[in-house]
Formats: sequence, C-alpha cells, structure tokens
Amino acid sequence: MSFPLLTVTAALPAVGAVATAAVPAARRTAAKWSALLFSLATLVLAAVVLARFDPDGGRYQLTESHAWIADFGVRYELGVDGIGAVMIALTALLIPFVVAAGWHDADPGEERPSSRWRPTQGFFALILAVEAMVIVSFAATDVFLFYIFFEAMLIPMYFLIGGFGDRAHAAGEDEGAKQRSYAAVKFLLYNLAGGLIMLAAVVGLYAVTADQLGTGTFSLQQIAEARSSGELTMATTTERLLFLGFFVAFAIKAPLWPVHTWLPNAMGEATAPVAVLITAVVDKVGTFAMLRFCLGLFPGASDWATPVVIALALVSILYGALLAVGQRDIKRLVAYASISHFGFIILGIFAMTSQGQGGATLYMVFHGISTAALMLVAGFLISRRGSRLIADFGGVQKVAPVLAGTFLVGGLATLSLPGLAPFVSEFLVLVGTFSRYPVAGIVATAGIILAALYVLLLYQRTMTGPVKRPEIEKMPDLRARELAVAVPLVALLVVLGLFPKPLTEIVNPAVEHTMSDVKKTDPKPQRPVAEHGWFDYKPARHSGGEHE
Amino acid sequence: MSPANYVYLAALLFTIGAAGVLLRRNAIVVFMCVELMLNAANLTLIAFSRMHGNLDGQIMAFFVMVVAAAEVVVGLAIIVMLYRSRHSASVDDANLMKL
Amino acid sequence: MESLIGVLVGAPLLGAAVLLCGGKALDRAGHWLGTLLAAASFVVGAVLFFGMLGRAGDDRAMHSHLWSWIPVDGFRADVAFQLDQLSMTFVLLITGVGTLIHVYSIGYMEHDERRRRFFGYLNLFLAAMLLLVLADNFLLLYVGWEGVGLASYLLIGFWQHKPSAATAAKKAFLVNRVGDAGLAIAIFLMFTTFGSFAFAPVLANAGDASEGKLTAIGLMLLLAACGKSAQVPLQSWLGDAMEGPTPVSALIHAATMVTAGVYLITRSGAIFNGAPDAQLAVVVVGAVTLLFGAIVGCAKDDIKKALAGSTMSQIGYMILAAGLGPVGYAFAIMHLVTHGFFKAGLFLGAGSVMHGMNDEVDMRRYGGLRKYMPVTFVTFGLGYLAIIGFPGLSGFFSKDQIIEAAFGKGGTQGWILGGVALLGAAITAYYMTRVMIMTFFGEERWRTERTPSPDRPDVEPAASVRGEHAEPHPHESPGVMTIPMIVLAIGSVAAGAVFKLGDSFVNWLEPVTQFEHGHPPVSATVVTTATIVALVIGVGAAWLQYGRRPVPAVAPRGNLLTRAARRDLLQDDFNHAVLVTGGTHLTRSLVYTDNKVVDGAVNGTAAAFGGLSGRLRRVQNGFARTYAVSMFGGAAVLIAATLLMRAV
Amino acid sequence: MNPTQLAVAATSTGEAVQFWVLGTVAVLGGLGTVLIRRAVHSALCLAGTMIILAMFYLANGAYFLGVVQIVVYTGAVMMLFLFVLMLVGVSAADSLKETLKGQRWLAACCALGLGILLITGIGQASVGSFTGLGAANAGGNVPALAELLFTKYVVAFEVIGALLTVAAVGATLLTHRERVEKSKSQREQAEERVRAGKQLPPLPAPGVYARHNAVDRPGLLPDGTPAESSVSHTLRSRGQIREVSAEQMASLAALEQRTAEYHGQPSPRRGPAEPSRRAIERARPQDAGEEPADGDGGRDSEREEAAK
Repeated sequence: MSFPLLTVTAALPAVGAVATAAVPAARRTAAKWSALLFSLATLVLAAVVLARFDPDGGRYQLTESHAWIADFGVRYELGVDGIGAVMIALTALLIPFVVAAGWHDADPGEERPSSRWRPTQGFFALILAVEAMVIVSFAATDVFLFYIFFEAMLIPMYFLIGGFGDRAHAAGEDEGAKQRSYAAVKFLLYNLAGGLIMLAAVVGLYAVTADQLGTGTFSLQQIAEARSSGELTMATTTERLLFLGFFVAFAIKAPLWPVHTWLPNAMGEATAPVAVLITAVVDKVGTFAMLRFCLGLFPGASDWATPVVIALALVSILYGALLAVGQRDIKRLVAYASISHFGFIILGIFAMTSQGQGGATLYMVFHGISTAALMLVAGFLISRRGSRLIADFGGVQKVAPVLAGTFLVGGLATLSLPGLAPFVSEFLVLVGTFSRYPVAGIVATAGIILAALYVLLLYQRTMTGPVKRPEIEKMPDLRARELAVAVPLVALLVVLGLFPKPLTEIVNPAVEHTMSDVKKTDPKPQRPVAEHGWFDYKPARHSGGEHE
Repeated sequence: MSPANYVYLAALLFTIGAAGVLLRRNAIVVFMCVELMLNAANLTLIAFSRMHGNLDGQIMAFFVMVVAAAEVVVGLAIIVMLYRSRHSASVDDANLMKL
Repeated sequence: MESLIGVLVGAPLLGAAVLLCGGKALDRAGHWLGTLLAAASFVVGAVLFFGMLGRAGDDRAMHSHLWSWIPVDGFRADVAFQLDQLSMTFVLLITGVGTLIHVYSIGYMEHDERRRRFFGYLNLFLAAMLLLVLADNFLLLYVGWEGVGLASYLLIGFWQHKPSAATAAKKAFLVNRVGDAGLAIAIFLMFTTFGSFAFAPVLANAGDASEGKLTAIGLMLLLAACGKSAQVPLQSWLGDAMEGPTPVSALIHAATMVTAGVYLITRSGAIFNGAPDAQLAVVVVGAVTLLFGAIVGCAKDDIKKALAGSTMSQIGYMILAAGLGPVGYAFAIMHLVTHGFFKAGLFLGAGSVMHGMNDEVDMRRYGGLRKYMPVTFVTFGLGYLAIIGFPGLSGFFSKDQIIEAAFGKGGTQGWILGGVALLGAAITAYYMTRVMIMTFFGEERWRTERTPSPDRPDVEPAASVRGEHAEPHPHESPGVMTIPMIVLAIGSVAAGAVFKLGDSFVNWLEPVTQFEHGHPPVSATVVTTATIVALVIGVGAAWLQYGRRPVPAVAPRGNLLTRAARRDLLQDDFNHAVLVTGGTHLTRSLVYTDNKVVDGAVNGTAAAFGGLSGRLRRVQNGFARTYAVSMFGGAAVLIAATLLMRAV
Repeated sequence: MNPTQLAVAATSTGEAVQFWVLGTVAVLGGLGTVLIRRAVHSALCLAGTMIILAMFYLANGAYFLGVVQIVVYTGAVMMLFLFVLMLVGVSAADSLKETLKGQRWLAACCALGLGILLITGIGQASVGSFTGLGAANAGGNVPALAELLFTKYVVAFEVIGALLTVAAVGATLLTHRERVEKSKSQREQAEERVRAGKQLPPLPAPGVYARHNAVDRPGLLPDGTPAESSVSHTLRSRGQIREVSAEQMASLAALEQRTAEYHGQPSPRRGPAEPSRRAIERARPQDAGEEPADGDGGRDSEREEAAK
C-alpha cells in the first residue's frame, strides 16, 4: 500500500478549512495566514503529484481504492490521468492567489462590529473547502464518489456567492444584498437541477452495470474493462439517455448556451476572488467531467450528440462574445467572455481530435490563469472606485500604470494574443476543430475577432482617455499584496505561452487514451508531408510558365 | 343468514358516518359521526370473529373501543378549548390551517 | 553563426522587457538602452549579412532551431528561425530603419514623461517584426504577425489620454484581427492539407495540393495581408493610426509593419504560383488600393494622413507586383525597401515640421517653411523626388519595374493593370507635389489666425486657437533628429541605383523568390517614357493648382470626389453604418434576448411553477371539511384502484 | 335459549328477524345522527344506534363487548358528549345553509362512492358462513377474552393502557387554564387605579337621607342630583333600580326653600330638577318610552355605552 498522496492532497485543504474556521473571532489576520499557508502547502503537494506523474506510465496513476458502500458497489477510488493531474495543479495553483486577492474582502464592516461575528474565518474556510472538493472531483475515478463531491461543492459556493458580495454595488447596499441572494439562489437551482438529472443517470448506470455484470459498479476502470471485453454492452437508447443525463449536468456547470445565465449573475455579484473560484476552478469540473465521464463512459452516444454539442458550443462562443461587447458591468463582461471561452473548450472536446482535446485541456488551465489575472486585477480596480460600471472609469492608465498594464496583459491573454498562454490552447482547439469540421472551425475563428473587440473596448473605456473623475485622480497604483497576486499570474501567462511543452507532454497520453475510448483517430491530411525536412530543403525551381 | 349481512350493515353505517363527517359543521356532531364509523368497524370485527370462531376479532374491537375512548377524551378537550377561544364549535371557524 | 539569429530577436526583446518592467530608475537612460539594443540587432544583422554574402546563392539560407513549442500528436510547432535572402533583406531594413528611428525618437520624444515606455514599445515592435520575418513556420510568423499588431496598438494609442488615439489604436487592432483570422484559417488549411505549416515542407509540396485548396489558402493569406498592409477592404485603420507619434508612423505605418503583407505573399509564393485565381485577387486588391490610397492622399490636409494615403497606395504597388508571381516578387520587395527609405524619411520630415510647428498637422497652416527648416526641406525634398519616381532616384527604378511587370501580365489584364499603375504614378506625383508646395513653399499661412467659420463647422481650429500652444515659431530640429533624416535621404537617393545595378537585388533574392522576365507588350523604354510623362503631368497639375495660386487657409468645399476622399472615400461611413451600427443593434438585441428570452424562459418556468402552486395553494383553504373530502376521496380512489387491480 | 347455543346455531330465523328489524333502526339512527339539526337530538340518535349495535354484539357472542358497549360507550362516552354539548350550548343547531362552495356535492359524491365501492368490495369477497364461537367461548366469554388479552395481546394491552392515561392527562392539560401571570397585590391594584385616574375613595352609598336605604335607589349628591355610581352596575344594566321621583325632589326643594326663608338667607339655587331627571333617565332606559321628548337622548347615550 503506497502513500495515499491524492487523499492527502485533497484532505489538506479540508483540514485547513476546519483550522481556519476554528480561529477565534478576534484574530482575523491569523485566519487569513492560516488559509494562505494551507493553500500553499496544498500547492506543494499538487506539485508533487505533478512530479510523480509519469507520462509514459499507465492511464491512471497514484491510484487508491477502498470499499466504501459495498452494497451498492460504491468505492472510494482515486487516481489521476494527465488531465486530472494538470487540473489538480491548476486548482492548487489558483487558490493561494484567490486567498491573497480576497485578503480584505471578508473583513467585517462597520455595521457588524460584534466580536462573535466571524465572516473572515468563514470566507477563507469556505474557499479551502471548495478546493478540497474540487480536488476530489478531479481525482475521483468512481462515478458515485465524483457525483457526491460535484454536488457538495454547491454548498460552500452558495454561501460564498450569497454571503460575501461585492460591496461596490451601484444600486446601494440593500439592493446589492437582494441581487446577491438572487444570484446565489440562481446558481444553486441551476446546478442542483443539473445534479439531479445526473443523479438519475448515475442510478441508471448502476442499474445497467448491475443488470449486465451481476454486481453493480461505479468504477470507471471496471466499466471500461467490461466494455472492452464485451461483457458490458449498452443498448443505444440507454446509452444516449445516460449520456444526456451526465451531459446536461456538466453543460450547466460549464456553462454552455442556453443554460449559461446563472454565470453572469453569480460572477457579477460575487467578490472578484469568488468569481475566479467559480469560473476558473469550479466550472472546470464541468468540462473536465465531459472529457472523462461523457466521452469515457458513453463513447457511442458522444459521437451521436457531437453535431448538436458543436452547434451549441459555436453559439456559446459567438453569443458570449457579442454579449460581452454589450455589457456595462466589468464583471459581467468577464463572465460572458468566459462563456465564450467555455464554448471553445467544449468545441475542442467534441471535435474528437487529439489537437482539439489536448487544446481543450490546456484551455482549461490557461483560461483559469488568464481569467484569474484579468478578474483579480479588475477586482482591485473595482475596489478602488467602488463601482463595477465601466462608465464610471476612464483614464486609469494615467494614474495607475502598473494596474493598467497588468489589466492589459490579462485582457490580451483573454483575447488569445500569441506569446501568451491561451493562444496555444485556442489555436490547438481551432486547428483540431477545423481538421474535422472546417465550417465550425471557421465560425469559431470569428470568435477571436469578437474577443479582441470586447477586451479592447473594455480597456479603452476604463483605462484610456482623460481622467475625468476625482475618484480616479486619487486612485493608488497596485500595492505590494496586489502585485504579489498579479505579477506571478502574468509571468505564468508569458512562460506557459512560450513553453507549454511540459504540460502538453503530460496531457498528450491522456488525450490518446480518451481518443481510443471514443475509437477516433485524427483525420489524415490530404497531402501529408512525411517529416519536417527543412534542413535539406531546396526550393524547387519553377519554370513559372506551367501555371499560366 | 350470512355474515355478509352484518358486513353490509357495517358498510352502510360507515358510509353514513363518513357523509356526516363531511356535511356537519358542529364539531361535536362531526365527532359523533366518527364514533359511528368506528362502531361500524367494530361490528365487522365482531361478525368476523364469530365467522372465524376465535376471539381475536373481539380483542381488536375492544382495542378500538379503548382508542375511541381516548380519542373522544382528547377530541372533546380540544373542542372545549376551541370553544373557549372562538366562542363557536363550528369546524368552519377554525380555518387557519392554510398557506 | 546560426545562433546569432536568436540574438537578432532577443536583443530588442530584452530591451522591451527591461524597459517595460523596469521602474522609474530607467527613465533617464532608458532611451539610450533601447537605441543601443536596436543598433546591436542591426550590427548582428550586418554580420550575418556579410557572412551570407560569403556563401553561394543556393546555400545562403540558415536555420536555427531553438525549442519545441507546441507538440501535440501530429501537430508540431517549433520556435525555429530561418534566415534566407528574403528575411535578410527585411532584417536589414527593419533594424536599420528601426535604429535610425530610435535615434530620431530620442529627440522627438524628449519632453514626453513616458519616453522610457515609448522605447520599450519600439523595442517590442522590433522584436515582433524580426520574429515575423525570421520565423520558419507560419505559426511562429503568426506570433510575430500579432506581436507587431500589439506593438502597433500600443504605439498608436501611446497618447492614451486622447480619446481619438485610443479609438484609433483599437480600430487598428480590430481591423488587423480580421486579417489575423484569415491567416489563422490559412494555417488550419495548411495543416489539414499538408499536415504541417512549416515553410519548407508546405512550400516544397505546394505543387502537389489541389488547386482549390491552394486558392483557398491563397485567399486567406491575402485577407491577412490586406489587414496588415492596409489594403482595400481592410485599409480603414491606417489613416486613423496617424494618431500615434510620428516616429511610429514612420517606422511601423510606413517602412516596416505595413509591408508585412507583401512579405507574406512573397514568402508564400509557391502557394500563389499554384493558384492563379488567388493571384488575380491579389493583383486586383493591389490595383484598387493603389488608386484608392492615391485619391485619398490627394484630398487630405493633414500632412500625416496625406502620407498615410500615399503609403497605402505604394503598398498597393507592392501587392500588385507580388500578385504577378515570380515576375514581380523581387520588384515588390525592391519597392518595399526603397519605399522604406523614402517614406520613413518623409514621415520623419513631417515629424520634424510638426516638431517645429507646435504639433500642427494641417498643411493649410504651413507654407514657406523652407527658409526656417533647411535640413528638413532638403531631406524631405529628396524623399519627395524619390517617391514620385524622379529619374535616377530609388523610387524611379523600383516603381518603373513594377509598371513594366504589370504591363507584362499580358492581354487585357496587362493593359488594365499597367494603365492603373501608370495612372497611380501620375496621381502620386500630384499629391506629393501638393504636400511639398503646401508645406515648404508659398506664403506663411501659419502667421494668420484661423477659426472655424459658421459655414464650415467641420474645420478643426488651428492649434493656437485651440489654446494649446502659442503662435508657432518654426525652427530646425536638433541634430539627433536631422541625422536619421539625412541618412534616410541618402538611402532614398541611392538605394534604387544600387539595387538596379547589374540586377543585383533581383539576383540576390532569386534563390528564394525565383525570377522570370516578363514579356511586356511594349518595350521597356516606352514604359519608362510613359512613366516620366505621367510624372510630369502629375507635378504640373499640382503646380497649377497649388503653386501658382495661394493656398486657401481654410479648405474649400471641393467637388464630390474631394469630399468623399477627405472621408476616406466613405469607407468609414460604410463601416460605421454597417458594422458599428449593425453590431451595436445586434449586441443590444442580444443583451435583451439574454435577459428576456433565454433567462426569461428559465425565470418563466420558475414563475409558472410559482403561479401553479399559487393556484394549488387555494385548495388549502383551511376548512377541515375540505381536507376531509380529499381524504375520503383519496380513500375511495385507493379502494377503486385496488378493486380494479384485482379485477384486471 | 342457551346463549352459547344461540351463537352456535348461527342463522336462526329469529336472528334474521332481529337483524332486519334492528338493522333498519340502526340505519335510521345513523341517518338521524347525520341529518338532524340539533346536536342533542343527533346524540340521542347515535346513542340509539349504539345500543342496537350492542345488541348485535350480544347476538354475535361478544357478550363482554356488548355490555361494554352499553356501559362505556352509550353510558360514559355519550354522556361525555352530552356534557360537552351543554358546555358549548345545548341550543346549538347547524344552519342548513352550506357555507363551503360545492362541499355538499363533493361530500355526497365521496360518501356515495365510498359506499358503493365498499359494497362492491364486499360483494366480491367470499364471505363464508359462521363458524360460531362455541368452542372459543367454552370457558365463558370473559375468561377467554382475558386469557387472550393477558397473554397474546399483553403488549398491546399495556400500550393501550398507556394511551388512555396519556389521553386523560392530555385532556386535563388541554382544558386546564393555567394562570400565566402573578395575581396583583392590593398595593399594585391601588397604584394602578391612581394611574388610570379612576375614583379612589369608596363609591357613594345608595339611598341617602335615610329615606331610602335600599340598594336599588341612588343616593343624592349635595346639590340634589342622584349619584349614579352609588347603585350597582349590575342592577342598572338589568333595569332594576328605582328612580328618585320628581315629587320627592320637589318636596325636598320646598323644604330647603322654607329652611332658607326661616333663616332669612337669600334664596338658594333652584333645585336641579332638570339635570337630575336627565340622570335618572339615563339610568333607566326602559322608561324612556314614556317621555319621548327626553327619551331619544337617553337611548342615544345608552347606545354609546353599549358600543364601549
């Protein structure tokens, strides 16, 4: 029995959550440091996971398996493939930034000075709890185990959204609280609805396995083995229904058009760090699960649904981008931009090419980092001005150049500027899509033009132009803590944009496994060029006349 | 004479009692109708007891009587309470049990 | 030797990183550091150039593989450079002109508090541009392609406090982005066709692919070139881009970046050679833009915008030449280089004028400046002579070749193209003479005040009236600005002759671009004569209109064409009406849709359930007897169901 | 006839006759319970039905239960019902007007449906013939029941006992009115009166001047007006007080007049006959009809009082 690394990685933030919650009310700073230290320790463990993961090894590594609910074949099974390992690393990477960025977001205001009121402890404990649950979701290879944590995540998220809103609300404190609770309830209901549909599918899966294998099981590996050995064959209709059950839940989580409307509300009303938590971490579970569960468990049905999913993804891309252009609220703009980006991720997954799926995986990571950079800096900006409305800004570049600079880099990453990380993933997704579905690839490419439009419009309206308002004149530039959040993220965007190879090496084998799950191979080029032979390349001499 | 006759009679009394419960507004009369229904049930029990030739049915009827007695005691107490607070024994006056 | 290629890109990149990330400590020395690194890059380029000269023509290409960039199963992109003659030409042009403009900017930006950042952006631009021309695959080229777009965005919007600058920067980036999408799709097509997008395999195997594929790739590449090189229909950003500081206009929007489209088409020559339809499209775009830019250039009173129109027109020449295939590639590049010299010189001259005139850009507020700015006058004048194709100067050789090649296309196409090119030459002479006369000759109109009159509210008041500056005192610029102008003027004068001498330039490029002689229906002498005639007509017309009569300080209303040309031939109006207004309505209606329809559907479902439960709630009326009814009813139903089940 | 034999000989003609006669009466009693408006009559009908049911019990060999039915049910439980009826109001009768919309139809449908279904169900069931309780009741009905009750059903029996106890305690608790606040001390009451501004000293005694010492006649104030507060409120509301007649008032006034003249004092104020009359009118509303001129005012003020 080897060291249960994944369990420990997931348990550490959970322990941290309890420890942070237990800090006495008066010692708020201690709670913050506790949360930061636990998240950093988790990051170290996640780095160990990444380092211990052997790209050339088996599909699932660092596996753990214990009986849990024996009567229903539920097992506590953890294990990561390349995709899971990378996603765990992303989660662990972002949480310290979220904690550091939200350092003052949950300080009790003047209005509630009671010493028994402990919002700070709760805020950071909830963040750590989410981290723990997300890590288990990424590591679970048992469908039921995954389901439990997939759903349980909603509870801390609900409180994070509803309980710790943005103080900067245009319509005043009361209206803000109302909007916030609306957003939290909307978030909960949407995801709960998806989760319930998924629960039905989970039960259905159990019934199918129990029916055909004798004993029901939720284990991904067992099901995969049974499938490949022919023991388990699902009827076409059954498979499609189960696929839909899973897919709807993940599409809501992701979120895919037309079940996306909870995201702008949730991201708009939550504080910037929580918004990052939603879009960069929690939502990734949805797209990750599409890759692992929808494709892994129901390859035939995935193939069947591909045209519709691709169409929805395209609509998401263009629709999200166009709506981002039309937003008046910075955070809602980022939310719609994220919807557009999630469209790219889903497009890449269902393009069923290794470039598309590899790109989608990288996209999840890089979108996480770029959105974190943009959103957290936007949060700093908003907290300075006390307003989320784009119209309330202008000329910030003049008074706070570093803030504007990091904001611009975050924005450029969002529009996938080459040289920054998201470009790599977006290009891979587009190439992968184009090679199988050329029209879809071209339509999606239009998304990058719109991305430029909304990012630059946002930058122009907030950062450039003359300084018109006194609030902006006195606006300070980034402070040390904020720099510590923004600079590493920006640096990561640049470094990963130039050297994504370490990540692709981890991800590639996992993508190959997924591709073999769905029994797909990449489309072959029309006139393949054997190998890159440009060292002995001599341009062919054309007489020229032959083409006239 | 068949035991069925007793059972038919019981069914008839039970139905009359049920109709009374639904129609009458005076809580006490409603209660009396419930008693009628209980008695109808008892009649079947006793008839069946004789039919089967053992006393279990009678025991059941006995228990039903006891329960009915307990119910009457508590029920009437409630009616008295209700009358005190509302000066009425009509079941329609106690209509707060709604959303 | 190969490892030096990386230094070419690395030096300015380092400069950009240091200058942009470094703090205020670098404010005092930053501009020198930037200039030094640009110069270092030029020196490395020169070293490599002489090394290259030492080898045989076919063996001159160098490769440098740095690292594997994006390896994903069948998709392999590497960070690798390829330096051949074509790239070398560009490297020298970029680093050379770039260094000069760095030097010039030291003087021009002296009083700007953000000078350090300006040099950082300039270095960033150099790095991206070098990456663009040095890349050995289309994806890396794409990185450079968007990199220069970013640098252009940052530099156009350098004076961000001006809303017009910020808007212009955004517009430039967006229009370019449309072209970028074309390049991206071209790369997708290459990947699906060839399984690769590195230059060598793609270009070597281009002949094997179907013509349809090649045409598609070619058209997409053309779209990309249109965006970057401001060709019709994506030309609208270039005029606005003049909001940037003048050195930026000289370097990016005249000499180097805007010519990237020509590079792309020339580089992808093997693809276009296999796709005559795509070539035809290129030629048409080039010819249309040639006239379009020239006409716009005639009408603008803003000196920089007039020059911008000229740039557009000249790049139209290059695109036209590139579209002619192996006949024209070398001439396109040659015109590109000579244009790099004289247009950069003209812009720097314009900058020098503005520098002495309190940033006034309206030529109607100039006049008679030759006395006050002799060096500027002479260098500008030499650039002027070069661009109009004065015999013996650089523009003469390069443009003449293109016109000749255009006639050589053969048939009706050849006549039309040649005619257009010739007409363009005449118009060029006209508008450049106009600029020259209005700026340096005639009465000193800057001494008279000018205010917007009620009947011409669109006239922008003069800078002094705007209250920004006092009455201008024209003066010559400092040496740090005039020296680059002088160097560029020398280049404008001599480059053409040097290149033409023994067809050295064509021979130099021949291994990369191939070359074949065109077969014009008329002899070269006739074409040359016709060109000179066109030149004389153009100059004469301009002198008649502006030299003999005083230039009105307020622009006359002008005829329909003039007014349209002032508004960039209404393209912006078209864009505004169709794209901006349409887009705004689209987004607004989508925002409405999202709130009311998509969200409304969900909220409506919730409301429907709420309403239904509201109705159902009334069943709970509080009357015990009603509840009793439902109880007995339920019991009855249960009994009925049991009986039915038994009966069945 | 031997009761045991009666039970055994299940279906004698006598029993059939008894069944049909008594059964009809039982049904009529049931219908009476439901249909008669007055609750007391309903209760009586029910009691009748119950007695008939007791007879059926006896006829079916359940002697113990038959007796219990009469003693406990008809005797105790129905009495309890009647007691509560007394408490609530004997005269209480339902009005025939149905207040709930459609309730009557729904109830009829439900009841009819239930009855039809039940009867259909019984019709479908295969009800056998009587086995008879001869064997079971061999040692006597009560001992046999007791044996079962204390062996097989002992747990249920205990539980039901507990239930009865709990029900009794519960009913006591429910009907018991707990004093929720401490009773006020005399001092507190006095303070409350001061605060409320009520009359502090004792109320004036009725029947002054020793002419009338009856409690139903108001005393007179020094100015000759009757003191309304001197007679009991209850008496007044019942209309059982006697007025101070006008003649007496007049003679009193004359007496005072004479006294004044005798002392040579100036004539005192005219006796307050008018106000006193008004006061008396107010006190005697039933007399208002005799003197309509003043009666209206009196009636108005009475209404005001009632409103309060």
